[in-house]
Amino acid sequence: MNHRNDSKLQQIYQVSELTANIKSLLEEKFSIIWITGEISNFSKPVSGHYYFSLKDRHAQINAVMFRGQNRRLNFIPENGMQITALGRISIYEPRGTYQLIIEHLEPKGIGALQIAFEQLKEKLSQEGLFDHSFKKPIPFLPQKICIITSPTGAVVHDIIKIATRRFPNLYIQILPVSVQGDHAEKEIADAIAFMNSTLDSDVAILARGGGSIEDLWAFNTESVARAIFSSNIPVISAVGHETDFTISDFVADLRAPTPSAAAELVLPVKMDLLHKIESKKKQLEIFIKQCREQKRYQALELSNRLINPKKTAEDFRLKIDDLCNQMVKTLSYHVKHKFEQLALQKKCLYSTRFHDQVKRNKEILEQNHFNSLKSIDFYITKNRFNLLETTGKMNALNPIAILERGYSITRKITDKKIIKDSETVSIGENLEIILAKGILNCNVEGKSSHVKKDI
Amino acid sequence: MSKKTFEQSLKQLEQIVEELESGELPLEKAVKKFEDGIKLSRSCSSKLDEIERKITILLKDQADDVVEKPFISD
Amino acid sequence: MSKKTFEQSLKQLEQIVEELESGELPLEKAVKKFEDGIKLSRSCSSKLDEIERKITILLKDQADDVVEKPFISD
Amino acid sequence: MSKKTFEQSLKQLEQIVEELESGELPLEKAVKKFEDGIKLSRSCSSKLDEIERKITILLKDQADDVVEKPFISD
Amino acid sequence: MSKKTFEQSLKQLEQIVEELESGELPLEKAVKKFEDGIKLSRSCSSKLDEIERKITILLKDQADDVVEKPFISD
Amino acid sequence: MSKKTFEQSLKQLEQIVEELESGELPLEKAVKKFEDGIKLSRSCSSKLDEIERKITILLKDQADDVVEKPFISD
Amino acid sequence: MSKKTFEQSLKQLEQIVEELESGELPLEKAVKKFEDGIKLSRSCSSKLDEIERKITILLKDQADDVVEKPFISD
Repeated sequence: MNHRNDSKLQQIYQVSELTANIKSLLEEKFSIIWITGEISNFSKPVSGHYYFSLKDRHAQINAVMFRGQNRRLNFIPENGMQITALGRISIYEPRGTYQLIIEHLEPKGIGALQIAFEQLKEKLSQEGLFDHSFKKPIPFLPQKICIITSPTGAVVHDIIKIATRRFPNLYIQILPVSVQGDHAEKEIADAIAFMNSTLDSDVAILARGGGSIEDLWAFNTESVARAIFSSNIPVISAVGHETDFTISDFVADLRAPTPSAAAELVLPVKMDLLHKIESKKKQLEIFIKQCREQKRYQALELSNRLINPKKTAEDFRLKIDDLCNQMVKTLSYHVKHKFEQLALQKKCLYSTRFHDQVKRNKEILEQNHFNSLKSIDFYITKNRFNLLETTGKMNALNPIAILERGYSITRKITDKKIIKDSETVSIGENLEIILAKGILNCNVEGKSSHVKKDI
Repeated sequence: MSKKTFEQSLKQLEQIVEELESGELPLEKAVKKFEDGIKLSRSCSSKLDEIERKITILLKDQADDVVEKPFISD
Repeated sequence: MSKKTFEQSLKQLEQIVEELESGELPLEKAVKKFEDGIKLSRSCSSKLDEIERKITILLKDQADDVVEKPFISD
Repeated sequence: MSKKTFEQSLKQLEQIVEELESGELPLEKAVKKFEDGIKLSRSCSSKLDEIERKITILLKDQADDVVEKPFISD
Repeated sequence: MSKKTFEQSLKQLEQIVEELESGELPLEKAVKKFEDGIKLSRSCSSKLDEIERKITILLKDQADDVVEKPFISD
Repeated sequence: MSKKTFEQSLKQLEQIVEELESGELPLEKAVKKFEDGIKLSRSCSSKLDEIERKITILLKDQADDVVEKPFISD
Repeated sequence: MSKKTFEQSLKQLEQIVEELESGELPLEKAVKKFEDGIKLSRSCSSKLDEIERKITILLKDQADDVVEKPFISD
């Protein structure tokens, strides 16, 4: 694969890419063409479309004419028929084939006007006057519509009637022109120019009723075509019947098949619009209400799920009460137990043998006291008895007892000396004589030294 | 708003409805959209009634001046 | 609240509800959360009320408009 | 108390009860514990009172609000 | 006494009772012990009384606090 | 006497009594012993009296205590 | 007399009795002895009396007192 004859890197296409390129290339290039040739391989399946080939001596091309278009033909094509057709090239990508889509078809043998038409059309087409890129959009809701047409005749009334029916409040300005005859071309061109220079229409309808090619000729003139092309106001071409094609149709921003159709094309139905607005508004309302309800529901549901901590607080309260009760019970028991322990010890303390000890000691003490008394009594008694006994014995031995028998004892008074010898006393001396009973005081008057033994 | 054509307003209204119906808007935004939508719908409605019904024909007088005259259609 | 969107408030409320439902919050925190929850719920509620009022007014104006400016002018 | 959470106080109270129930505390200590316990319980109770009051106020406000701004509108 | 715990005092009282019951103490010592015992028992008693009073006061305060929830002690 | 314990005094008294009971003492000595004995006995007796009084007082105080402050409150 | 014990006096008295019994004493001596004996006996008797009185006093004091404790010592 050495296709690199030049320095540029050759692009490698995908099949679909290439086909798409070809398609856009061909379809753009051959968007509207006239072609002449001989019909062959004609067929008409149930669909109602016409399928055939167009050929000349050297080539042939497949063609189709859809039911919508072929219904307008006033003849049925047949094999071998020489025809002139208006159509465009279409590429069928899946198969990589191309074919003609035929819009219009007529038997060959056209007149001078037709040739002139073809030539002008070819010329203007070459100049690009038909190019889609130049076509201005038709305003959706034109406030002001200019109708360039004949003020007489049904066309203007038809348009007004239909337009008013669709949209009652409208500003329609009619630019009256001749639509056939010698002045028609200039008047139309001038009207378009005037409209652009003076009027502030949103859209223009260039209209004329059906007629022969000669009748419609003004609309196939170059000045009209150029006037349309240079119009800043969008122009709708509504010339003749559906099957009538004029240069105006090609150069206009929009082709209406008929003048009545132009009114329909240029205006929406007001009631439909109002309904649409209302329905949109209703949708808005329903939606916002739904939205709000949904949000409200969500908020409400969540709010309802909010757990109030009060319940928990109450549980805690019960628990605290429980704990307090337990605490009180326990401590009470504890204290009570201590009371009991203490009471027991107190009882023991009072009932100790300690009291006995005092009592016992008292008894011992008393016993000893008693014994000591007894002892001392014994001592005294014994000694007193001994004394008495001894004293008694002594008393029995009293030497003075002999006096009872008549003896006496003589003593000096002075020294109580017992006188045993008379010589020891002198006369006149006082003596005492102790008798058994009583004492005698005597004076010595005499003395002798002899004692009579017979006393 | 006055600068917008009816078509633009309507288009916008439709877009708003679509956006709302997509359902993903936060509440405040949805309300804002709703408000815009209501305003747009009102604006559209009034826009439809703005135009005065008037059908005229432009004619040239003797002085070649163009005059506008009512056109009676039947 | 004024800075938070309704959805943010709602989300926050949901989080609070979940936290409370988990039962794992200490009491004081639970109370605080509950308080926040109540406030949020109230705030959501009043926001909705406000919106409702707004919607009502918008729709009412619309209705008035309709009365003042009938569709069909002739 | 203000620094301790409610749960901490309650825990402490439970510990005190346990200690008392163990019966191993000397009497004076037991009484001291008991006193602490009573104080804790009182503190817990008043905290609960405070919480309940707070909730009541919150819910009352809520109720007032509800009267002024009903939640459900149709 | 103030430095001794109740339990220590009680223990001491028990020892005194034992000593007294042994009957082996000289009389004066026994009397002294008995006197000490009496004092200890009195001190223990008054300590218990004091504790009871304290508890009563604590519970009373508690009861005052919680007017609705009286404290049940049995 | 104050230095002697009750038991010592009692012992001494018993010895005196024994000596007296032996009957072998000269009279004057016996009388002296007896006198000592009497003194001892008197001293012991008064000691016992004193002790009894003390106990009575202690028990009386205790009894008063008991009356004023009952142990078990229930 | 005060130097002699009661027993010594009594002994002396007995000796006197024995001497008197012997009958060998001259009258004057016997009388003297007898007189001595009388004195001794009287002395012993009064000693005993004195002792008895003393004991009585001791016991009386004992009986009284215990209260005032007037102790007669000689």
